[in-house]
Amino acid sequence: MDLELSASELAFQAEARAWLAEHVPAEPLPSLDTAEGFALHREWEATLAEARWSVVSWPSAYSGREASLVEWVVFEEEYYRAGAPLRVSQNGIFLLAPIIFEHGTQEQQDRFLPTMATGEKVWAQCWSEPEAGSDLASLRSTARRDDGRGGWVLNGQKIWCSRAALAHWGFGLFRSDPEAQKHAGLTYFLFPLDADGVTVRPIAQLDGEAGFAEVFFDDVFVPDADVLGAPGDGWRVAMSTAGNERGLSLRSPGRFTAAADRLLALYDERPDPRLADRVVDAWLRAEAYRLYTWGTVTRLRDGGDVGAAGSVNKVWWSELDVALHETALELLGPDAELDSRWLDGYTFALSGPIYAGTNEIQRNIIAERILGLPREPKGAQR
Amino acid sequence: MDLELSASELAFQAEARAWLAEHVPAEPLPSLDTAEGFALHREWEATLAEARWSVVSWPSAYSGREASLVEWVVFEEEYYRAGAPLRVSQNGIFLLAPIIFEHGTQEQQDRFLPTMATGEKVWAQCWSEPEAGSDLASLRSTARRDDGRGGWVLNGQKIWCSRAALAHWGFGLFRSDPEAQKHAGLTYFLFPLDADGVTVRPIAQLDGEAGFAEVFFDDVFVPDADVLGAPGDGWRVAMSTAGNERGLSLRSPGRFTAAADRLLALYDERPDPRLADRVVDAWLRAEAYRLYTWGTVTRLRDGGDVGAAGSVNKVWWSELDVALHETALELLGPDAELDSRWLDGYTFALSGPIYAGTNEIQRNIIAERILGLPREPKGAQR
Amino acid sequence: MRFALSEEQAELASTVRGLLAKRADSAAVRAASVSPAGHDEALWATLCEQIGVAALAVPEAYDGVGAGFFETAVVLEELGRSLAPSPLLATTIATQALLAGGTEEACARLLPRVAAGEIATLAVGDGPVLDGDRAATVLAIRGDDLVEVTGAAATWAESMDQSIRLARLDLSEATLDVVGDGVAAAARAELVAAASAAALAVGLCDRALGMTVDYSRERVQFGRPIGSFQALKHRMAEVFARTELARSASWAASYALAEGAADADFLVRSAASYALEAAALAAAECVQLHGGIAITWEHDAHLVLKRAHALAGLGGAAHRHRAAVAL
Amino acid sequence: MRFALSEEQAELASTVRGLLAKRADSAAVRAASVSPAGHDEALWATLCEQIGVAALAVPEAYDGVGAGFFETAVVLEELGRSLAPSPLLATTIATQALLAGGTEEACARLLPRVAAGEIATLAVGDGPVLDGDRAATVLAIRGDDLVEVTGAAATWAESMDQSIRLARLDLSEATLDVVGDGVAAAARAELVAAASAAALAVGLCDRALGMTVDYSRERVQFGRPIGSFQALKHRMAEVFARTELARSASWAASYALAEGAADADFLVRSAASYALEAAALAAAECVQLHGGIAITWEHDAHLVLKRAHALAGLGGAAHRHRAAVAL
Repeated sequence: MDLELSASELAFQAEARAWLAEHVPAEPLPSLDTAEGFALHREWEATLAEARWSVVSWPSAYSGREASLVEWVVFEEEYYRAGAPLRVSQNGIFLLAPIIFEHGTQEQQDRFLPTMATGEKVWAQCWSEPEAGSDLASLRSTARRDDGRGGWVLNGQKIWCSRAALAHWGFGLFRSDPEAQKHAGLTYFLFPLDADGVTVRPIAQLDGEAGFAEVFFDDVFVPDADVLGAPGDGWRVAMSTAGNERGLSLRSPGRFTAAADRLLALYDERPDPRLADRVVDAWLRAEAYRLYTWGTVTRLRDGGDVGAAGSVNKVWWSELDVALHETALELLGPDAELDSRWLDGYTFALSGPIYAGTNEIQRNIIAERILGLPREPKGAQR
Repeated sequence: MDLELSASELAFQAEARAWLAEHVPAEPLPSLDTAEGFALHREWEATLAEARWSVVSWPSAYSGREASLVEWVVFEEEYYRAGAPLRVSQNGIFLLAPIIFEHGTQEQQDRFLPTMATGEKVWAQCWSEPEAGSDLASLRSTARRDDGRGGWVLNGQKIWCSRAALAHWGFGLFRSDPEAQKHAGLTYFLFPLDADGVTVRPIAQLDGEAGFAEVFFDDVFVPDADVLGAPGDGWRVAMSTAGNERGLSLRSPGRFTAAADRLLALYDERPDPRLADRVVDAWLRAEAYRLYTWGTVTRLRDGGDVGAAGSVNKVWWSELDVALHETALELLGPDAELDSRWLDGYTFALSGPIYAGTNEIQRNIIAERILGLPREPKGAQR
Repeated sequence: MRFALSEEQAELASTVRGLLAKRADSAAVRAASVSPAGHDEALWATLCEQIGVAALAVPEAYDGVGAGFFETAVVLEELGRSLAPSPLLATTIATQALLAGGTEEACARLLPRVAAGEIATLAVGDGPVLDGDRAATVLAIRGDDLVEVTGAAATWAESMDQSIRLARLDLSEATLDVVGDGVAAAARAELVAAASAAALAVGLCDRALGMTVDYSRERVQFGRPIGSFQALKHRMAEVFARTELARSASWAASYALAEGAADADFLVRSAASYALEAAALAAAECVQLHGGIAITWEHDAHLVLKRAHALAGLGGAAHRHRAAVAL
Repeated sequence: MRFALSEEQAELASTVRGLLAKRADSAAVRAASVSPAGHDEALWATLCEQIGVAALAVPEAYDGVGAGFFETAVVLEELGRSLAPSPLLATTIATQALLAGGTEEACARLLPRVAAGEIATLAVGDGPVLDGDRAATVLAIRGDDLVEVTGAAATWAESMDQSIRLARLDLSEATLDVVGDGVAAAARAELVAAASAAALAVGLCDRALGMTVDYSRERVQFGRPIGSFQALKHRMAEVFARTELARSASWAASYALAEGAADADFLVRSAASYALEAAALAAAECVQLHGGIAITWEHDAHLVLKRAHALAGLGGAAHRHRAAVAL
C-alpha cells in the first residue's frame, strides 16, 4: 500500500490544475445536445487539444501526453473539480479509440485519431437495436458482402445511439454472416452518418433534448477500409469497448467526487440535520468509489485486466450518481421543482443504471462470472 | 368506509381486556421449547379454555365463542397488548383446525378439536422435507396402502417440524401414489408422534432451544380414520392450511402493534434523535399492517378469500418484525449484546421471512398470480 | 368496521376512472399540460358539472354535495392514476382551509363558487403557489389570519412536472381581506395537502406498476419476456405490496380527516410517509425496468417519475412527516 | 500510488489464512468459544510466536516487529473471515492507545509483554470490557488520564456472540496508576477500534458470501440450483460489490491510521460505516438464502449473523460514524 502520488505525478497534477483554472469557461456551456452547445463543446475540445489536454493518455504522436493510468485518473479528478465541460468526444476518445489502437490498421489510426482528438469529428456509438438491448448478441442489422465494390452493404436499424443526432461518424456491429448465431458472424463497422442511405432520427430525452437518436440503414455502402478488425470477429473486437465503457474509462471517480463537493456546498447553503446522514452517506460512497478505483488502477498496472470487476464499477458509480442527485433534490425540497441544474443532472443520472449494459445485466455478470453462480435456463418458456 | 367497532364488538373487547388483565402471568413464562415452559404454556391454554378464550372464533359446541373475524382481530390485539404468552397450540388451532372443520369427518372433529382447544394435545406441523423446502410439491415421503389393516404405512423424513420436539400429534402430506407427479397423489395424514416407527430428533435453534425437529418415519401405520380429506387429495386440502398460515390467521396485527409499543417504550428509556426516523418508520409499518388487515377482514367477510394477497401479508409482517427488532437492537447499541429479550425476539423474527413459504416464494406468488407475470422456465439447466 | 369503499364510493371511483380513461390519455395529458390554461378546462368542467368533484366536500348549505373529504380523496386517487393536470388539489386544500378557519360570511360567499367549479388556492409561506395564476379565489395565511387576496400579480414558475402548475405571487399591489382564523386554516391545510398527496401517490403507484408489468410481459430479451426474470418479478412484487399498504394507510387517513377522528394527524403522517415513498419506488422501478425508452420524451415513464417527485414537494417529504410524529 | 497489498502483506495474509483454515474450522471455533478461556490459547500462542501478530504494530524498540497498524488490520481481516475468537482486537486497541498516550516508561514496561503475546485491553466508559477477564494488562481511561488497573474484579458477561468475550470490571478494590495521557489514548483507541471492526467486518463479508454462494450452487429446488434464480443472484452480486468497496475503504483507513495521515479520521469513519453495513447485509442474506438450516444451532450462519451484530457494538454503529463526519 502506498497512497502517495510521486513527484512527477504531483507535477502533472499541478500543471493540469493551473491550466484548467485559467481556461475552463466561467459559465457552463449550453447542453451539448443542442446545435449551439455542440459547436461550443467542439471548440472546447479544440482548445484542450491545442494544449495537449484532450487525450492525455494517448501516445504523443497523436497529441497525447502518454499519461499513466494514475495520471489519467488525476487529470479526470482535476477536470471535474474545475467544473470543465462534458466531453462531447467521449464516445470516440474513450470507447472507440482504445479499439482502434488495438485492432485498427496504421492507416485507420492515422485517418481517424487526429480528428477525434481535436473534436473535428465527433463519433456516435450505434450499439443497441430495438429488439437487442440487454441481449446485445441478438443483433439483426445486416452487412451483405459486395465484392464488386470491395466492401459491405449495411441494412437495419440502431437505437439509443448516443450523440448521433449531431455527430459525424458512427461505429457499431452488424451481422455479416446470416447463418451464424448470436456472438458469431458479427463485424465491426465505422461509417459516416451522412453516408447515402443513413437516416438519423433524434430521440427527445427527458429534458426535451436529443442526446440519443435512432439510425436507419438502407443499403449503406461501407468500404473494407472502414471495417475494424477482421470480418466476423466483431463481437470479440467490440467487447474491449464494452469493457472500457463499463469499467474505468468513462466514469472516472472525479465526476462523482466533484458532484459530492457540490452536494456538500448545497448542504452548507441549506443545512438540514435530518438529511445529514444521507448527505454524508452519498459523500462516503463517492470517496469509496475513488478508493476502489485506485485498486483497479493498480491491478491494471500490474498487468491484470478489469474483466468482470468492471461490472462492480458500473453498478457502483451509476447508483451512486442517482443517490447524489436524489439527496440534493431532498435538500432542495419543494424548490427542487424549479431548480434546473440538479434536476437536469438527476435525469441524466437516471440513465446511468440503464445504458452501457443495464445494472441488471451487470449483476448477472458479477454473479455468473465472478461468483460462479449457474446461468439462467434460457428460452424454453413455461 | 367505517372504522368504528360496533357496540357488541366494543363489549367483547372490554370483556377480553378485563379478563386478560386479571389472568395474564405477571412474569413471562419460560420458553415454550423447553420442557418446563411447554408444560406451563399448556397450563395457560387450559386456563384460557376454561374461560372460553382459547379458540374464540370456533363454534360454541367446541368451546368457542363464534367470534366474528373482526372480534378475532380485536381479541388478538388485546392478547398481545396484554403481554400474554405465545400460543403453544397455534399449529393446531390456527393451521390444522380450519382444515378439520372443512374437510374432517364429524368423528374427527369430535375426537381432535376438544383436546386441541384445551392444550391437552399439542400439534406439530410436519411440512418440509430435506429436498422439498420452497419446492413443497416435490415431497418424497411415502404412504403405502395396507388394505389388510385398513390404513397406510408411512416412510420418509420431515424437517422443520415446528413444536415437534415436545408435541403429541403431527400432521403432514405423504406421497400415496408413487406414479403421480408433484401436486397429485399426495394424502393428508394425522399421526401421534409416539407411534411405533416415529423418531423425533430435535433441532437446536439460534437460542439453543428446539423449536423445530426432524421427524423420521419407518413403517408407521396410520388407520384410515386418521386421513384428512380424500386419499390423493392432500395438496388441495393442505393449501387451505398454507393459505391460513401465510395469510391472516397466524399473524394478526396485534403481535406487531404490541412489539411497536415495546419499541416506543424502549425509545422513551433511551431516546436517540438519530434513530427517531427508524423508530417512527417501524411503528408506522406496524400500523399500516393493522389497517391493511382490516381491509382483508372486510374482503373475507364479503365472501372473498385471502388468495394470493396472503403473500402480501406474509412479506409485510415478517419483514416488519425483523425491522422492529433490528431497530430496537440499534437503540440498545453495544448493550444489545447482553439483552436477551430483544435478542431472542430478533432470532425468532429472522425465521419469519423463511418459514411458511420463504419470502422469495411469496414474491413469486405476488408476481405470477396477482400481477400475471410469466412463470420462470423450469429445469432445463444450461 | 368496514374497510372498503361503499357502493357509492366505488361507483364514484369507477365513473371518474372511466371519464379519465376516455378524456385524459397520454396525448391528452401532454396537450393539457402545455396548454395556456395548464389543464383541460373542458375536462374540469365535466368533472365539476357531471360528477361534482369540486362540490363533493362542500357542505350542502353552501351548494355542495356534502359528502366529505374521503370522497374527494377517492377522486384524487383516480387523478393520480391518470396523471391529468387538475385544479382539484389546490381547490381542495383551499376549501378545507376555509371550512376549518373561514368565517361564516366567507364560506357562504366563496364555497358556492368553488362547488360550481371555480378554482381556488391557498398560499402558505412565500414559495410558489399551486395554481396561483389560474385560481379565481386566492386565499393566504398572513400571521394568524386567513386572508382573501385580490389583485395579486401572478407569474408562472415552470416546474419539472409540467402537469403541476406553480406561480409566484406578488402581493405588493394586492388587497388582503381577513376572512377567518389562519391558525386553524393552516393546520387543516397542512393535513389535507398531505392526505391529498398520499391519495394522488397511491393512484400513481397503480399507474407506474401497471405500465411496468405490461411492458415486462411484452418485452422479450434472451428469448423470454423480461417479466419472467425473477429479479424483476421480485421488484414488481415489492412495488405491489407497498402500494397495497399505502392504499390502506391513505384510505384510513382520508377517513379520519373526514370524520375529524382523534388520530387523524397520526394517520395522515403515516399515509403520506408510506404513499410518497411507495410512489418514488414505483416510479424508479418503472424507469429502470423500461430501460432506454423510459428516458425518452415520448414515453410516459418520465411523467410518472416527475409526478412522484412533485408530490413529495407538494405534500411534504416522507421523512418530514415521520419527524412530525410525536415519539 | 499503489493500492494493493505488498508482497510481504499478501504473504502475511496467506499465512494467517492457512493457519486458521487448519486450526479454526467451525468445530474448533465453537469449542474455543465455550472453553473456559473463551479462545484457543494454543492457536493464540502460535499466532504470536510464529507469526508475531501481537508484535506487528509494536515498535522494535519495545521488542515488536515495527510493522504498523496496517499489518495488524491484514491479520484482523483474516480473523474476521474465520470467526475465531481472538484477543487480538482488544490487545490491538490497548497497544495503540498506549503508543498514542502512554509514557515512555509504561510503553517500555508493557509493550514487550504485549509483543510476546500477553493479552491487554482498554476500558473506556463503564460498560462491559472486551477481554476484561482474560487480559493480563488492563488499561482504562479515567478523566484525562490513561491508567493501568491492577486488582480489578472481573465478571464474565455472556454475550449473544459467543466468540466475543465481555466482562464487567469492578474497580472498587483496584489500584489505578497513571501511565499517560488519557485524551490522546482515547482518541486513538476510538479510531483503532473502528478501523479494526471494519477489517474484521470485511473478512466476515467474505465468509458470509462464500458460504451463501457455495450453498446456493448446491441446493436444488424446482429442478435448478437456487443460485441460478436471478433474484438470488442479484442479491449475492450486491453483497459482492459492497464487500469490494468496503475492503477498499478499510485498507485506505488502516493505511491512513498507520501513516498518521491527515484524513485518517475521515477514512476510518468511512470504512466503519461501509464495512459494518456490508457485513450486516452479507449476514442477513446468508441467513435468508440458507433458509431453515440458517436458524439452526448446527449451521454457521448464525455465527456470522451474531458476529456482524457484535462488530457494530464494538466498533460503533455505522450511522454514528457518519454522524461523526463533519459537514
